[in-house]
Amino acid sequence: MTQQVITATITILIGVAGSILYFVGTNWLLDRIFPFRDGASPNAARNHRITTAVRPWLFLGPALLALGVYLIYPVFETLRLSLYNRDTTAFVGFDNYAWLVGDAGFRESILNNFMWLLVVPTAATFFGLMAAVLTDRIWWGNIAKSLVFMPMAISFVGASVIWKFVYDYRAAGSEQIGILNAFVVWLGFEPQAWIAVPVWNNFFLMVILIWIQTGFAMVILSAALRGIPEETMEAAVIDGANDFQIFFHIMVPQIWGTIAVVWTTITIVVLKVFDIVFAMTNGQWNSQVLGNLMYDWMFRGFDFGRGAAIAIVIMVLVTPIMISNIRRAKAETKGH
Amino acid sequence: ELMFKPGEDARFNWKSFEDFKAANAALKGQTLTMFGPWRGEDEKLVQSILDYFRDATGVDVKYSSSENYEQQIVIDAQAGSPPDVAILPQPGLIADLASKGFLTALGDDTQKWLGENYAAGASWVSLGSYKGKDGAAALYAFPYKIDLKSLVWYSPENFKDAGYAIPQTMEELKALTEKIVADGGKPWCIGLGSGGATGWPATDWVEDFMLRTQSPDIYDKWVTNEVKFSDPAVVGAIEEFGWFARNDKFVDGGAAAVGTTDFRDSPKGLFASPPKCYMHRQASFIPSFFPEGTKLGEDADFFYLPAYAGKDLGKPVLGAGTLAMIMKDTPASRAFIEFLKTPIAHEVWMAQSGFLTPLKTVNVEAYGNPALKKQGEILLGATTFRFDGSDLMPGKIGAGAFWTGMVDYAGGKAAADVGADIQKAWDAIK
Amino acid sequence: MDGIAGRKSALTWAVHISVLLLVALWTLPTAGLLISSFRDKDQLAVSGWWTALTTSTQNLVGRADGAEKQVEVDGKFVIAGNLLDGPGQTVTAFGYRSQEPTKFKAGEIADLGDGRGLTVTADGDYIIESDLRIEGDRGQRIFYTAAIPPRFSLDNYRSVLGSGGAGRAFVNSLTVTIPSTIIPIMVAAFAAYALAWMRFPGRALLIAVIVGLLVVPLQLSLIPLLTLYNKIGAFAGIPAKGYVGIWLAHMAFGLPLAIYLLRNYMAGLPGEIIESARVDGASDFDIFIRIVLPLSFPALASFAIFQFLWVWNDLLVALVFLAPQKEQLVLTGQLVNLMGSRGGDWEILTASAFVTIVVPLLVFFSLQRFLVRGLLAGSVKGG
Amino acid sequence: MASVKLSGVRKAYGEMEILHGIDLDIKKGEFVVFVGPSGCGKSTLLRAIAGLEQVTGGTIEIDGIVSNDIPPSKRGIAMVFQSYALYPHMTVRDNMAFGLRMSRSPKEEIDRRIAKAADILQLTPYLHRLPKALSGGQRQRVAIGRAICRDPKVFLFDEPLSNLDAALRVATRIEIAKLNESMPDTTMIYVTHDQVEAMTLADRIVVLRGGNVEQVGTPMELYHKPANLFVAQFIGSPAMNIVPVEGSVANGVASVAPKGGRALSAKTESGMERLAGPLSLGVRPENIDLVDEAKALFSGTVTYAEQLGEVEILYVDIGAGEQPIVVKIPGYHAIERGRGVHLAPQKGAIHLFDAKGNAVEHQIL
Amino acid sequence: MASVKLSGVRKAYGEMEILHGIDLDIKKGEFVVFVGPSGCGKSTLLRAIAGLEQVTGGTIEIDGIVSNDIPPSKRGIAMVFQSYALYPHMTVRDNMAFGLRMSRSPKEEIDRRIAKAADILQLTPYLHRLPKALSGGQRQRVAIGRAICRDPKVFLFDEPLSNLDAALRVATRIEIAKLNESMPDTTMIYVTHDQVEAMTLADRIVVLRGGNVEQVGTPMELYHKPANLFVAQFIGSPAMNIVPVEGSVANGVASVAPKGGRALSAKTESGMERLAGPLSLGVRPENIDLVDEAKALFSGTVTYAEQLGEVEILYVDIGAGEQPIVVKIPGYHAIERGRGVHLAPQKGAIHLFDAKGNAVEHQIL
Ligand SMILES: Nc1ncnc2c1ncn2[C@@H]1O[C@H](COP(=O)(O)OP(=O)(O)OP(=O)(O)O)[C@@H](O)[C@H]1O
Ligand SMILES: Nc1ncnc2c1ncn2[C@@H]1O[C@H](COP(=O)(O)OP(=O)(O)OP(=O)(O)O)[C@@H](O)[C@H]1O
Ligand SMILES: [Mg+2]
Ligand SMILES: [Mg+2]
Repeated sequence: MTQQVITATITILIGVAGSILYFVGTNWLLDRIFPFRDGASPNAARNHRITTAVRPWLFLGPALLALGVYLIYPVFETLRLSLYNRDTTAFVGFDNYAWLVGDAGFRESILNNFMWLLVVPTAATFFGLMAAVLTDRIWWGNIAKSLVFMPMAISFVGASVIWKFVYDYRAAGSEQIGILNAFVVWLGFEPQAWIAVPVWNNFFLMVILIWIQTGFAMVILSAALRGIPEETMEAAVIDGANDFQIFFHIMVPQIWGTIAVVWTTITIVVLKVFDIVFAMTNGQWNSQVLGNLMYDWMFRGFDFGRGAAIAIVIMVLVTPIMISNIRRAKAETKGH
Repeated sequence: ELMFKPGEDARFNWKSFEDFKAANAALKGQTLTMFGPWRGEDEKLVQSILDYFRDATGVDVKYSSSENYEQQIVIDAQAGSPPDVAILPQPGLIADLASKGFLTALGDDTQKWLGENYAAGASWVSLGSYKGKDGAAALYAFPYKIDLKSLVWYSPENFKDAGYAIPQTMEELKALTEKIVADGGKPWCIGLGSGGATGWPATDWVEDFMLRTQSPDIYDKWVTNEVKFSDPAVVGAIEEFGWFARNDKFVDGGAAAVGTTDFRDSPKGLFASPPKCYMHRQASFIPSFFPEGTKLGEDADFFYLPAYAGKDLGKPVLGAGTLAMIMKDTPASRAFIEFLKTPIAHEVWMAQSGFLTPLKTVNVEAYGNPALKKQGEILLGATTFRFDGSDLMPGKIGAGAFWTGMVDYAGGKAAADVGADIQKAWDAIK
Repeated sequence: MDGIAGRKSALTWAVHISVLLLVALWTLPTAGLLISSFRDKDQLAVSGWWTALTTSTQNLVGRADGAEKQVEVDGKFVIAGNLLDGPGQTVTAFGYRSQEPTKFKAGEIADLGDGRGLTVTADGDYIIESDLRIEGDRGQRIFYTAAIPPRFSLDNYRSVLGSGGAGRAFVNSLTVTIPSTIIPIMVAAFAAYALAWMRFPGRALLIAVIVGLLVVPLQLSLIPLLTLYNKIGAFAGIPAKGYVGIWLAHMAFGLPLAIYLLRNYMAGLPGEIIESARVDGASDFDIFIRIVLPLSFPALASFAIFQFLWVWNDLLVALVFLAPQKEQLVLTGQLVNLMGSRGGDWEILTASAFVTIVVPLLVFFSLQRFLVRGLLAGSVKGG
Repeated sequence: MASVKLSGVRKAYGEMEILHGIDLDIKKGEFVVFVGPSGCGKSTLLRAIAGLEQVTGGTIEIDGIVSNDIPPSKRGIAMVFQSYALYPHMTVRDNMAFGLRMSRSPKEEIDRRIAKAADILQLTPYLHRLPKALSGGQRQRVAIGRAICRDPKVFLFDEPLSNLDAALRVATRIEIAKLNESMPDTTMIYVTHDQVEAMTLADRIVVLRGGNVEQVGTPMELYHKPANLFVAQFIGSPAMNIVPVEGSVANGVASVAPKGGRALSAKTESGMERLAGPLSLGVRPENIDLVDEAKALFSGTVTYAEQLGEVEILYVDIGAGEQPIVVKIPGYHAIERGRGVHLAPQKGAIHLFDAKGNAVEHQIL
Repeated sequence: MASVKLSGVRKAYGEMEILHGIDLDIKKGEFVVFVGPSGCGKSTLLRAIAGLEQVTGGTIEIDGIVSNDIPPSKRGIAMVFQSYALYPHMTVRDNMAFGLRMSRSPKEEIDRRIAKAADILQLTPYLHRLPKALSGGQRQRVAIGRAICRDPKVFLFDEPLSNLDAALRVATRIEIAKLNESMPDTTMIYVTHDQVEAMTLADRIVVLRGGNVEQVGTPMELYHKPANLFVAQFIGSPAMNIVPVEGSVANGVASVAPKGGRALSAKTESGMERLAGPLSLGVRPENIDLVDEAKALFSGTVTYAEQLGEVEILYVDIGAGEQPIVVKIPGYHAIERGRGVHLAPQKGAIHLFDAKGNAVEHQIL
């Protein structure tokens, strides 16, 4: 055990030190090779031009390399796979996509996914913002935050049990072990098999993701909220704005960028959502979504072509968000 | 530390162990990585078997499992780092691995051995044979550890209290079902819920009824889709299941609860006070979900899901099980397959729990409890043995469309529509 | 804003109540899990977790001692004992047939036939009196209805924590998680700085690509990557699966979000501070290390929380990139393996959910301090 | 419309007390200027009046109502922040309109007021810009504009003109003065470092020092009758020259003399004994004349001379380790460094302070 | 150590050009002050020199080296930002030490310099504080301290004293002047709105307006010989009075007269025709005397009077729809509003500008 701890500590140190070394080392090296400290040297300007051109790439280097190897390369691989048949033995062109268009499961997933996209990011961002703002103003805010955050920290298997104990359905008359049905029965209604009611079950699944992602939104937005210059809020107080007005007119616009980021991130989580649906319904009762459909074709159907085609569709769905981000980045660049 | 000291217990065939030990001494120091579906309690059991292999060969066996083992084995195989030996319960998945060339054929000797030493050997051989990358069929997987599916679990004392007798035919079973209703009870607990795999328990029902309403031949054709899902034979089997599951009076919680009740929770109704149901059809593994302290054979027992008296189809038995295969052809992997051929590799597990084997050379007295022994006898006495059909079907169907279809059916969809839907899905992957 | 006068208004109450409501809604499901984790395995499936908080009336089945325990008293054969297994419980009714489990009130005598009588008193004592010697090796089943006070046990935790290798799995998890959290933060922070404050061609496009990469499903990359690892491993003669591999994988999978979040935050820092540092003779490297990094603590901390949590709770990546054997098994793997092959062991799940949650929550608590307010206060004027 | 009354206002940040009990009575419609060294607590006091800081002691009454617990928005104030505190995400127009929108003013009214304020502050071309695209002075003007757009009972200005150029500053100053005149009921509290601003705008000036009020009075009172050394030196630029003198009383007449210098005779009605012992003599640079040696009180050499066009400022070293004496003489004389000069304070403009620094009323005979 | 030479420097934000080609030659060791109305581009020009803005045209030479592409950190400059730009997470000490640490100065050296700067700026008690716990003026001093701690070739100050109180401002101004003297090779470029600062500190003043240089010269040149109307009005506070006059030339002598006023005779060597037609006559407030009616050039009534203690400023309405004439008279006169006064400019202090606003050299006869 101690042996284990020591090895672990050493590996950790090596890992961390290695990456520090890279950044410090390369920067030092760059300055060494192209010195321009004393502005007088004839090459100074040239060297500076070189270093300014090179340094961003030094900073970006490891990130780009990692992204390239771990994400971009697989993306192209996926693109390739999507043009092949199930076991990648024959090129089939756009057959897989053509099949997708006609597939009822795909249509159902797309439809459900759009519902998810409408509801989850909005709701999670909204609740996250509420939690971030409101907890800032009470003395037990940190405790409240931790509690709202907790769902994020619970492993996925844990979360699925949790929601089993919420949505569980027992026949009318027998004892309910799902709290939702217990409540419904207590109110005098019939218990429902929540996750088995088509269309509505989507919303019950969404609730789970909202429940989880609110913590994410809260933490990120909370960091952003604290960056708002307090004087602007003070100015608004003096300008006669009430708390709601301060919130909507002063705070929200100033963290709008972050809200967009959170919203985008959750949107992307939704596009990829898979485990909730997988664990709760596996797409049955018309609750299929793209992420699960893809998983299904990849690892149940062993049809890498179709799985990849669905993955590509998911990636294509994100383009509007990419475009809006390009816009925003460009606008920012103009600013400074 | 070996579970049973070699040579001490007469129930065990120690000679086979000693022979194996003698033949494989040269492997010492090698390692064998192994990947299987067993976790938790089951892992302890498999480790107790592996201990004997370790002891006999000196091979360092590294067993691992995971919740996503199906996914992981695909990833590992595709990526080129598979385990030496894999043990999987899905023939469909194995077929896929074989067709992509990830498996090593076990050879004619093994094939012959299986045919000779397993009861109903031919069906086991065909179960383990798949088309390889070259398109030629060969034995790739070695069946080891079988589960029986066609079992109905009940509480003998409840039966006794109510004065019910064990039905011997399907007709009797249906009559009993109706009698229980007439007595004011609920006959069945059925739950199809299983998280991501919701629906699978229903496939077992359908398979059981396929075997009881159709000839094994049709069953085999159904599994390969020569008989379509929309075929009246299949639709009929589904409807037989529906006779039980879609009647609010027959099922605890009513038909609506069938789809969402977790299969792991559903047997608990047998032991409630008053009982929520009297019967539960499930495979041989289910006792691990009985309340703690339930004594098999006393508090709970099972009977064979009977066949129709009106149909002359004998006593068909549905089963499932795991198959071992070599993913990396090393001496140790080969030796492991050899090890599985020794009676001791079966007996040690038999003597503990949850293990059935069709191996004829084992001592049935080694079964750890009467219930197991009884199951073993059912297995050995089967006139027809068929492997779980959904596991044989392509994953997209057997672990996809079929499940979904069953859930839809439990939810009220017409059997014919369900059959057509599943068939459509099957057509889509052809 | 704290010092502002007259803010203790009705609104404060509204805030307290809303937060309370929010927190209640958010914790209720988890509370259910927590309570369940202290409950008995069999109870989980038959009664709602909230019932465990109060005394509840339950229909239970007990069994009298077997015939071998009978004693002869005054010519009668008597089996006596107690059905209850804890203090504070009271029996209200009993029966001996499953169909009529509450036929008799506590204290009444039930006629079992064959000259046998059974009585169960409120305190759970039962007596079977028989004129004849009692036969049969199984004891009589006794159905009884009892009021059971709340009862919790640590058994589930014991089985989770007591399982062999939990300690090692814990250390393994930390070995995976700590570098997998720190390395991407560093790499992402540098990249984010470059994307926020350095000028070079293609910047906007790069940002968009990174957003796009957020969506790449993890499962897609596993096979190509593992293939690559295997090739490298075979080439270099090292095991393809190891810690470095998983660190890099986790880093890469976390990077898009890290860069995205951090860049957004860094771009919001007042440009004048950075200019000021430039004039002060600081290189980009110095500016990054000494100015931007400390000022980005809130963003760094929030990302650290998430990355830590994802890696900590991850199983898939660990299974694929680490050798699956015990030596490198992570905590999640360990816990999943504790569950039976068919995964119905909710009692293990409930307890393990809380075992695993502890570390992320600690991380959350300790990093929450960095989500400080007014970090930039006093630096520039002009808003 | 509103009077502001502070009684014993204290403010502490943690352990550190910044305001040590400020008493002040500002009548409605008055224009009060706070002056004092950097860090003396002016902004803090202003923020306390605004309600942005909860005071740790004392009461703040606005219009006769104890307002300690009244939120800022209910106090009827407008404030210009020292650091502007513009809303970074709003255009100049929206920054100015915000307060009006909050009070649901009609749109035309908003437009009218913005147009007027923008016009006064020469911001019209920038109305659609965001603050980050403005120069320092422009930002400051937006901050002022935001305050004057509203129609508060009390205006609070924290150094509102510090970043403006002289012309604009004069213009804005005059606008503020006009504003004050046009709204005779509106109370204005104004922090500035600019003497001219303080002198021209204030009805009364409050001199703060280290969290205490040193003197309150009209500009002329402060200039001509500073209550103590601090005020004397603080008001007026360049500051009043202070020379230690020794006083001795004989026959009801005091004689005060700088070390080794000519003595002046003085009288006071507030107890002659106050003119005995070590005193400080103060005289403003503009009240010193260059005279013949005979009439001189001090003599020395010019160590430094500044030409400001209309006036010239001489720094005269009178030796004896004293501070140089600053002399402001009108016109352009091009007096070079090193020249010897003889100085005499104008009689009526001599201030005397006792050892504690408090002013002693007196007549120079 | 460094000269700064700007040739045709242009800067545009997007479409909008802010600097329209600035040519300027700053010699090494010179103290140059930029003045100009708010928003005229002073900060932008300073930032361009610092290298913080990429200029869109022209070249910036520092020490003879074209520095357009040299990064700020390599230009050997120190800068005080108009908005302070303090490092919010560092204490005052660390803020000041940052630049020195960057240049790897030894620790003692850093401590010594910080101690000195803190002493000069009266920051010693605040060295351990974070900027957010400082008052506006204290923050500004930290910003100054940060610059003077370093030892740059060129100092750039952007309104460094705007938030300081008069005393501290004078003190700091003198410190900066001393600094300048003690480092004769260090070039200083200084932006200010304060006339006194500009006049006292500058070797030369650059007057900017709307992105163009209007005039460059010593303070006295600007004061006495403003090149055009703008400079004339910009320099001096209150601003120079401008009265439209009509000029006519006869017999080599020009006669200029305000509307309905007495005529003055003038001569010029730069072409008498320039004195014909509509002209502007300028005279500074301090160069106007109150005279008898006979000698008066203008007469009018006092509309407003400001008492500043040493001087009094009168706003005299001379009718005819003209701007009121501002008069600054020394001393305390308590002239009430509404009194009629007669004004005469001092002869040598009369400025004439042609129709284009350019100054016409002349003598009043
Ligand atoms: N980012 C920007 N985008 C567009 N215009 C800008 C930007 N920054 C400044 N300006 C404009 O450029 C002009 C010059 O600004 P600069 O800050 O140089 O003025 P300044 O002379 O320093 O004024 P002040 O004395 O008020 O500080 C101003 O009119 C301003 O509005
Ligand atoms: N948040 C704070 N924590 C501790 N001390 C503070 C804080 N804010 C201000 N101070 C201190 O309180 C004193 C008064 O500050 P204040 O801002 O009122 O000064 P001021 O008179 O406005 O000065 P200036 O003219 O420089 O703006 C200063 O010494 C300052 O350092
Ligand atoms: Mg202040
Ligand atoms: Mg500026």
